[in-house]
Amino acid sequence: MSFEAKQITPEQLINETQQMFNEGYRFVTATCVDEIEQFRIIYSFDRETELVNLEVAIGKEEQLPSVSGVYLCAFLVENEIKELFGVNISDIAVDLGGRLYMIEGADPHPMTRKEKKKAAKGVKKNG
Amino acid sequence: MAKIVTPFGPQHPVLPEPLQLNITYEDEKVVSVAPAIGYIHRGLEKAGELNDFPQNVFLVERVCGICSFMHGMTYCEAIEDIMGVEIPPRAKYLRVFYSELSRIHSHLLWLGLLADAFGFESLFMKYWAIRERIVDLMEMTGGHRIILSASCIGGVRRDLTDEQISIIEKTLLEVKNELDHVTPVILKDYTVKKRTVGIGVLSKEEALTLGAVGPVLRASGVAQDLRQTGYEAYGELGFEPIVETDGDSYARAVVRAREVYQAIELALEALHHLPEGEAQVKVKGNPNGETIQRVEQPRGEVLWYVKGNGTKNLVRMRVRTPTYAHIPALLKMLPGCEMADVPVVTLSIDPCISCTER
Amino acid sequence: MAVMLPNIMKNLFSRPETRLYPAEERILYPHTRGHIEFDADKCNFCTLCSKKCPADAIKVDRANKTWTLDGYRCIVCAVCVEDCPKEAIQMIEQWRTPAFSKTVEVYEGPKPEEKQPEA
Amino acid sequence: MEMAEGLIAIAIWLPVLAALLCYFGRSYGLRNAIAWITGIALALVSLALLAIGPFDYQPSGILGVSWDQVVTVADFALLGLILYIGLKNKHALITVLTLIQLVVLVYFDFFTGEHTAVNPAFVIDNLAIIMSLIINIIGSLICIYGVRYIAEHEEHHPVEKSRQPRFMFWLVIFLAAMNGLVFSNSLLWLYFFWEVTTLCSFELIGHNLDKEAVANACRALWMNMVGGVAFILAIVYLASSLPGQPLAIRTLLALPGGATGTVLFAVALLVFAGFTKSAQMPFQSWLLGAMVAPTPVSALLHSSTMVKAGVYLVVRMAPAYQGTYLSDLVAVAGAFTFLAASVLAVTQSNAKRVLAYSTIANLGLIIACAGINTPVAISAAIALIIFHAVSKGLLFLSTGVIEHNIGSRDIEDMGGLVDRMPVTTIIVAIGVLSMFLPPFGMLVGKWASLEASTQLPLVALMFVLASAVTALFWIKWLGRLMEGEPGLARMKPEKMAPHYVVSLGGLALGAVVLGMFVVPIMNKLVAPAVEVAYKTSGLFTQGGAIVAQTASKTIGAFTAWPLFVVLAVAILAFWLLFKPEKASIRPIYLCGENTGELDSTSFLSTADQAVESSLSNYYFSSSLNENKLNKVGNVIAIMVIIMLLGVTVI
Amino acid sequence: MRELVIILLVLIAAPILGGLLSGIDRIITARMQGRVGPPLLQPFYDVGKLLGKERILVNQRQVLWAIGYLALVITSLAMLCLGSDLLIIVFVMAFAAICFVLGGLSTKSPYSHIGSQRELLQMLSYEPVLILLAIGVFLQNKSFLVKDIFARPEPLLFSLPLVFVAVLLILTIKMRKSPFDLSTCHHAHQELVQGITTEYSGPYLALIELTHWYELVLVLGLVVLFWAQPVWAGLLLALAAFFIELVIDNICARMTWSWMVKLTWTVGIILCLVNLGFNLI
Amino acid sequence: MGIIQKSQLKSPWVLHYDCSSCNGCDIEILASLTPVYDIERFGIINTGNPKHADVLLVTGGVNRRNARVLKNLYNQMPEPKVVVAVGSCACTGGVFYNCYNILGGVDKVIPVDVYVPGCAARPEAIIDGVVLGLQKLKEKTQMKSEEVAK
Repeated sequence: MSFEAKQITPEQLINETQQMFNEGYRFVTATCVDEIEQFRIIYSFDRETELVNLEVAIGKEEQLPSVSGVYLCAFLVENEIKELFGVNISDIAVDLGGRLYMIEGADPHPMTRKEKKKAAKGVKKNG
Repeated sequence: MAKIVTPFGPQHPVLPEPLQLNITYEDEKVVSVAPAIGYIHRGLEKAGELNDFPQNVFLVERVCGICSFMHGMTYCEAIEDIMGVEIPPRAKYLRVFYSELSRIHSHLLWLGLLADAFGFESLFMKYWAIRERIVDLMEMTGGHRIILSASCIGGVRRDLTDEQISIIEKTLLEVKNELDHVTPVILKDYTVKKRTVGIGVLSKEEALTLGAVGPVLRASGVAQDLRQTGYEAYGELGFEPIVETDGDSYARAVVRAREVYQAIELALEALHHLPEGEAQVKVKGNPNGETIQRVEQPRGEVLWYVKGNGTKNLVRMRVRTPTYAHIPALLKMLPGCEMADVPVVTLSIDPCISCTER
Repeated sequence: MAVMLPNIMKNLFSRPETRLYPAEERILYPHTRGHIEFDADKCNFCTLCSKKCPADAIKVDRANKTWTLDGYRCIVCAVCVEDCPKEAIQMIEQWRTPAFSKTVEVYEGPKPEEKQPEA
Repeated sequence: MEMAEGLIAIAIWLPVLAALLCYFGRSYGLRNAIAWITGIALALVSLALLAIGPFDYQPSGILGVSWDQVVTVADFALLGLILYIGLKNKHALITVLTLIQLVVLVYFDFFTGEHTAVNPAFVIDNLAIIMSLIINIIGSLICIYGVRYIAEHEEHHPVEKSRQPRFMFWLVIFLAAMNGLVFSNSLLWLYFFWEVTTLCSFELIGHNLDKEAVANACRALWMNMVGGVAFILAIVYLASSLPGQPLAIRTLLALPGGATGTVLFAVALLVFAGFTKSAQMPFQSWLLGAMVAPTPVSALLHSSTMVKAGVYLVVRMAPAYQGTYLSDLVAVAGAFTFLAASVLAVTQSNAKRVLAYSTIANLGLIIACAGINTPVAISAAIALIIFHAVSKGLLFLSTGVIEHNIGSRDIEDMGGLVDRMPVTTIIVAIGVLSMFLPPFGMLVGKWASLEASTQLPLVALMFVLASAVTALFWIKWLGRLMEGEPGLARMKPEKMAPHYVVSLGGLALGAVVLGMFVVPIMNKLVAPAVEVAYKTSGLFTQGGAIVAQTASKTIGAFTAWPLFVVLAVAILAFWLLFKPEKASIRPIYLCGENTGELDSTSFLSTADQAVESSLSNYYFSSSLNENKLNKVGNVIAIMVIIMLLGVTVI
Repeated sequence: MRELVIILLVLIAAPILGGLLSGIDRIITARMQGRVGPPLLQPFYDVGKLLGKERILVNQRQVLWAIGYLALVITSLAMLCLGSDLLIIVFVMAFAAICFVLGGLSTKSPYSHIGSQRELLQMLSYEPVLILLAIGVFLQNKSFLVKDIFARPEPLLFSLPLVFVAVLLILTIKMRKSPFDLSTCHHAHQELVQGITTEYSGPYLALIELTHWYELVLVLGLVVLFWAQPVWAGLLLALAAFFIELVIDNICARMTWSWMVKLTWTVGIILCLVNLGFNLI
Repeated sequence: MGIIQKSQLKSPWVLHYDCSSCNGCDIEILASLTPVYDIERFGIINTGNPKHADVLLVTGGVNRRNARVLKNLYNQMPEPKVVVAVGSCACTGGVFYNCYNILGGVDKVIPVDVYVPGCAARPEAIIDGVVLGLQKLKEKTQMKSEEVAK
């Protein structure tokens, strides 16, 4: 376990991020983990190779504000999370409407985990 | 005034990889750019949850063929971190050696491609000819020209023999010698400077807020290199980040051209200090827990997040690659430059779309 | 302007660096990962290789004693070679040659007494 | 000779009569008939003049009053009318310039004593015949075109009371004035006709009556009045410098040893007047402003009348100032206009402005040739006057047709017109190619002018640069027209009114045929016109080619018809050898993201949205700015003109 | 009769010579890059292959302009060989280039459009130097006729050395070599794809390839004029110029059109003017 | 026709398109253009323009978005043409076989003439592949001329 994350609520997200921005942190990325009952989203920031993380846990239907208003460069990863996991992120600076990676007609949100799976080796996910 | 709107990619001779820039020009000046990606998205992160975690080593090596070793290594580091495995010192030095070999290879490849982007064919050929010698070393040591597959959970799969080490040392010195004839072309040639100086400028502040990493960040004057954190054996090797301040395409080329020399030094030093002993420890069990691991790739900082739950399948595997971080910066740099500069600026971030889209 | 000049002049008046494949073939480095070869006589059909294969290129049918390799899916990672308890799989330096159609290599092992495969 | 003199009368009075009929007839049918009949009659007259050859003509008086007196009265009436216009529009500049002219004219007529009568008043020499051919054939075609065009124009821009009769009145009367202008030997008569063309152009430019039109018309008027002042001053100077000699062109050209002293200054003033009329820098803005007028006006002003009057005067006077510094400076001024206007044309996306700048540029070239003032150069100038009139008339008329069809005169809106209006487009293509490429007539002029310019390196340099720039703006435009829809050729000839068919077809045919017969034209038409004053034309025919020659040596050769053969072979090969109709059609290359259909030009982009690719020419907006260039150009041009007038005083 | 023979010779010999030269070009270039390079006859194979390909087009008018380009380049070459007026040759060359440009503009393809615009700018760049060359020749010879150059005993190179340098400069543009391979070129990695020739393929591309061979002979023919007597010296000079172009191609990056226009309009024209000025004094 | 057929074998111009490759095969294709392998020896030029190409080199498995690009490129190439799938992914999908966005090998979308296995395929193997492709090209031309003869 080599990282620590500050637990925050979705409401605190923008303020906390803004604070990071003010303190001169660089936005590294956001990582979404599907915990089946909820999503955990870890925002990583860096200042002179020191890594700081913020962690938000939200329910599957809850809305999450976008940090792209603070860090414009977050729009890409937020679009990705929205598209692949179906996290309801609002007000992304550049919203690609779920067409970043996938095309019309493909499975929506392919990264979500339905239930705890056994090894699904050899089974093609797409059909 | 009427404008020209044209696609730039996904299939375009300048771009070896599919990326689309939908560019609007006025005369030949870029007015606005809209990117389209997804031409190479495979869904590799999901496949990482479907495979056994040791199989993933081979999968993540194919996130990108150029940074192949580094992805594999970082993934192994992450698993080792979760499982609390300490790898033998020889493995640490070997990982440094392979990393730096990859870095030399990647930078030479990039310098060649940059030369190609501004139409300097003979320079492209020269860099790629030199690169072949590194590729030969990779084949000799790793057993393959591109995909080294040298890393494994618990250390390094391929140990070096003394005979190999002496060949490597000789070859690296020869490469350095040859580079001494070629690097001045990038650094001093009038036409090269004309095509790169002042093109695609990214200021220090912009670089930081747009999240640039690696050589792009260093070319904008930020002395940040993750190798400073001293992962693997880097802590024990002398090393200073290479920094340029202009933030243009030329500065980025200079940073990489100089880093090649630095990487040769580091590789030689790693071999010089190579401790005796095993290169690999056996690892048993399954990972349970999560970690974030960061490494300095040729293109910049890569971030791996791995979460296991005690089974042989992972819960989540995630990679954020340097090019991913550079796309906002690219969109910032392109408007205002000439059409002819689009390939130069695009290449100046050393794009690896395969990494980006996974 | 002429920084490149010495380089190209040197090239022009010296031998090209080209390896004249296919006229001249280079001796490959030992342990180069070219393609895998299977020796059905040594195999005990333990299916370990099949389980470890990251590309799912090997299929082992324990009941019928067949070992199938899809050479066009194989990524020559050599995991099967390293993990084979019987050393039935070998890595050959020569690369697999291109072909007009994809074929699957099927090997049938001898059908003697059943052996207990390793889990 | 009786018949010949009758022809002159017809050439001047028939258009006057036709104009009056148009004005008072007030019916389209009548105007239509008049335009056709007058047009054909005038064309025949000019051809008859060509057949008869040079002669002099002194008309006798009317009702006991000499024509000189009539002209004097008419002068005052005309200036009075212009003064009224100036006052009505509250335009101080026009008013002042007209008052100056009135004062000078009064001084000249009443205070300088008796003037020697000019005899003959009309000299119909080879140059005049060439000019009358241009005026009466091309001008008539434009009038025929105009009668239809202005009717359509009023459909597009409805007005309460039809202004068509008025329009046709000024259009047709223009021809009369031009005919008078080129036939006149008397400078006073020339001055009168000169001012009539100024008035005509004012009325025609202001036709639309909107604010812009009136402002531009006023600008045209005051700039030409500046020329008028120079002209009348020149007459006064000449009267005092050449006492006892008739104030006639012939006098000036026959001066032993050419013009010197104040006479040379007067000649310089005349040349200056020519500059204003032919819209040389810094007077280019009036001609550009004239673009607000309906297209036939532009066509008329640019090809056969008005601006040609200016260059006619400069070329006409050339032998008088041969060998002086004035001559060299005229060459420099003209060449500078050629270069500057060509560069300016590159920055334009409005087709009519491109044409306007090109006209200014070509007039600059003609004037520069006059300034070079060698037989070859003058031959070049005359050839340029002829071929420019044909090609430019053609281009303006077809632009008008395009504008009426697509509702825009912007080049960027004309993309792919070849599919929609193939006939017009091909005609434009002929016009464009004939403007500056071999084997068409304009190039003979350009070739000869370059060969002649070698003695003036500065002029040669500007020629060289300008001709390189020329190709840029022409081909940009032509290329946009020519870009076809992807997919099968779907060219369907469009329907055109007979007026357009005759005028466009006639001019297009003219451009090609004149190009083919460039050798006899140079030989039979241009050479004699030059030989009158220069004893040689410098250009000879040799084995079907035109050769430039000095006393003993051939220095250059222009082969015309073999190139036409090559072009014909190429077009035949297109159909016979390469059978393009057998090729299969694929979509254009869009990096693999074509939206699918064969003729689609859109591609899939961000978020899988289809984006239409679009094309545009380069206008160099970041490096070339029209206003800035105009300012710099004007400053340089004014300096050259000051020098030009200055050297004659020294 | 003699003229007909010359024209026939031009028609047949020029493409063979041009093809061989471009084969040599490719081999020398490859050697400079440390490669073996293609066989000498490779350009002929390329054209042969293209002739056998399927005929595909975007629209039919493309072909007309390609043929016009070929016909006019051949014409200008024939005129050069017949000793015609140098100025007219330059203008016919311009017409040929314009046909090529219009071929690119005759589709709605953005890449061939941009290529054509750049080709126009290339014309803008080399045209003044070519005309100044003609004027320079005139000032020396008091004649624009090529045949008078051949009648002249001493080489033009001695009196027009700077013009020769300027011609070398524009030769790079005409041969579509770095740093001026802007509008279309063989090398794949171009921001413009193949520029003007993007939409040409198969036999129609072969046509353009063939034209390039004629053009190569034509521009080298212009170099020969600098040492017209004896003509073998001129040929050697042309070969030397050809080699210099290959060297320049391999030591330069591709530049932008604005740099090209600036360079030719300053350096190129000034070189010519200085030379001509010197001659006048 | 003889000369043209001979030329066809001597001048294969290639178009390289990267479907969803990891770059391994792409850099090997580029490497085969560079001095050490120099496929220009066989008259091979990397054109980068489908309209000029005879051989389509595809690397990587096909995903949903690039399938349509691949089809477009294939359709824009003039006959006779061959498709060479370079690398295991292009043949079958390779190690990415279980990725949700991978449809499989190139042959799911366009007909493939030659399969070059390897991960990544070596330049030598790519050369072999193109040479095999030329045989196919020859067959295709012969078939076509026979058709015409009939």
